[in-house]
Amino acid sequence: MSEMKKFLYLNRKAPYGTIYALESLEVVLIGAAFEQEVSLAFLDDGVFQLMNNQDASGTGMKGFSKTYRALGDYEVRKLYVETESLALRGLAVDDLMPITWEDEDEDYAEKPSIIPVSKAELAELIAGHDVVLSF
Amino acid sequence: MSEMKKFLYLNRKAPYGTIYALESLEVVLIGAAFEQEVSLAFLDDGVFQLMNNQDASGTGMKGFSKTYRALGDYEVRKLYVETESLALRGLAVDDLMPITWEDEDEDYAEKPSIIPVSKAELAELIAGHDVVLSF
Amino acid sequence: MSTLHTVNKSPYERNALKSCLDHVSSGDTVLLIEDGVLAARKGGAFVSALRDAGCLVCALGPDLSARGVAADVAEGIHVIDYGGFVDLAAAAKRVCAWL
Amino acid sequence: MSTLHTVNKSPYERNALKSCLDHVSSGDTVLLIEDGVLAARKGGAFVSALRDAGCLVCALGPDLSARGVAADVAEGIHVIDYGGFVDLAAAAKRVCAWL
Amino acid sequence: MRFALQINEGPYTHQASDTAYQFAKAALARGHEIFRVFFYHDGVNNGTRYTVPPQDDRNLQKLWSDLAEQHNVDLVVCIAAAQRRGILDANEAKRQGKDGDNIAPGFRISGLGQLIEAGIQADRLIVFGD
Amino acid sequence: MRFALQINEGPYTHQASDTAYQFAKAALARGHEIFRVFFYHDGVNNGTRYTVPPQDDRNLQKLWSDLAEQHNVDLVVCIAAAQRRGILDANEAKRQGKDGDNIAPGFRISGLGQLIEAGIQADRLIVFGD
Repeated sequence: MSEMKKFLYLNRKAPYGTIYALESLEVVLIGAAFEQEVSLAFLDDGVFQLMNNQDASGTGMKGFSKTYRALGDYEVRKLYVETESLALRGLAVDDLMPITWEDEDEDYAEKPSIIPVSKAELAELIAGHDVVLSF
Repeated sequence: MSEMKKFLYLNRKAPYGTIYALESLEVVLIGAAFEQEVSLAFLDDGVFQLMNNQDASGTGMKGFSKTYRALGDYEVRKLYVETESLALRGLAVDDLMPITWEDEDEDYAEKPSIIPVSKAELAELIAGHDVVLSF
Repeated sequence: MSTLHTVNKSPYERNALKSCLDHVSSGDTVLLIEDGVLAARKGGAFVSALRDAGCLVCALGPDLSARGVAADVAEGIHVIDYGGFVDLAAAAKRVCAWL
Repeated sequence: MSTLHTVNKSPYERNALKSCLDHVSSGDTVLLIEDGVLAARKGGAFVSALRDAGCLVCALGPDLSARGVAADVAEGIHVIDYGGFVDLAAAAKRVCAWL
Repeated sequence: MRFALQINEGPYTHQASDTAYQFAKAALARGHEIFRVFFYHDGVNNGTRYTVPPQDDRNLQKLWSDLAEQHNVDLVVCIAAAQRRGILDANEAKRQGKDGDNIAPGFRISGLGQLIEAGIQADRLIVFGD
Repeated sequence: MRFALQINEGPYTHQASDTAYQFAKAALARGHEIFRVFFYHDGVNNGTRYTVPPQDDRNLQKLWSDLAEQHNVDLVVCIAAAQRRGILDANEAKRQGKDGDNIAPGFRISGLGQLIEAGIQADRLIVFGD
């Protein structure tokens, strides 16, 4: 398993109504141990996965939004969010959770993990990865 | 169980991609024994359930379109099809299966079960039924 | 004789809300639940369709909170809890789910 | 370096086809499977979007037949079988499913 | 008032079972009756006792089983849907020659007629699905 | 060429498992290898031996089990997804204190790492879902 591959997780679904967001995250966490290059893309309703101030307690379901904030510790540092998807939903990057990673090379400076991209840039991202996992 | 209720089956999904169309039909067949008033409505992708010339053999799945033609024998004689849904999909009533029932009172004359309705008429139908089963 | 319509899908992903709104009668109520509440986020593309629905539009509070949109519900949408859902179902003559 | 995009949803019900077409690169192929083949029915509302896709569009024949639309496929859409699906997947660099 | 509920999706994958459960609890708290919960399509998968959800998560099967016991709610799993999806009680297992069963306490397997009957007997039938 | 398949939905409710099976058969017929089929989300429900589909319908569990036997295909059911949904093998049943198991022949329960490994080892990973 010496080959290095670039994995892209394509997240297009809202959280809680279905389990895909949660179980996608479980793959990301396990996958982080494999030392491949990993990127996450959030588009369409997938952008809702990163909403700030999620509180699922009233529904009886388990909240899992805090896990996104821990992704930096797993060296998952590239969370691409499509700006057209945000705009259609009346959202801006400021409505999303602040997600950061610590850059060891710069005295553990906190850097943002969320990277806004356009549709065209996301199309290029897909074309630049070896494996696309869709959720 | 002496009370007589009007049941409306709301069919909005295409056949084969999911099982809802097939399992909806199974409810209709069982429900026919209960001597309630039964109507079926086909709208949105539900209109594809009634397409003529369905042949599922190449997919490995079981075809079930012939069952719609047998509904008349179960005294299910009202299949409302929304014309706006047909038009958006490039379809006309002629693209659907010929489905008929035999009128005992008119020397077993074959009469069409498919009744084209507009959106507005379908809204009235919903408002005129006691129980709406959605598939 | 009114109907309670439930919509549990995001209007950005599916046609359920549109189809529901095309089939409401006057005096009906539309209740957004599960991912359906995403339509209620202010600034979103479906807020005007809800305003023009011509009937009462409600959204389930616990589902709004889960998705982080409870503080930003568009004007005119009534937020209720599960008890309110029960009351709406009891008050209507029938419940129609747009799945 | 091309991508095979699969779309298995009806474009009338979900936004998967639209989202897919918004993200194809030149040289890619779009393959309609399962309920996705409903987009290929001539006269339908999404035929022009497929024509303007700017890439090869294929549809799975057995799925067209199951849904009674095999005889009415819009011009320009290539009908293939499961073996053809395998060939497309092998020829592309990656497969991206629009679920 | 008498409510009947239909649940079309399995636990965890879709929210349908969660929403139906919260609805049932709220209805009972308001003094209403839950005449029957009918599990159809993948909904039959709510009725397996083999699930082991994560310890910090809700256990939907147990929530339904407890509700049935405490409030005498009739939990009916559709037999035709259950056969396709591998939900069996002891009788069905014997009849089908299977070596075990997986139905959870408080659930019973019966026919689609139970859904129609629920539609007739209840004041309102509410469908929860995908 | 080495293919790996991921199946996200259970049998019968969605066409995903059918399409994946037809793809696998066609790939094998063309001389390709199916390195692994990974069952995730509700896809784990393909791996129960308790299903009894109608006699005139296909038996998806059996089709997969037979394919695994004839072509040495590795059928992996995700353990985390399986626990939520009630799919158990004998080991898991014992570990979780359950009184039986329902895994079908040719299927094995393992971790999500098997999916990542499939993505690394195979030339193409293809996802079938809802």
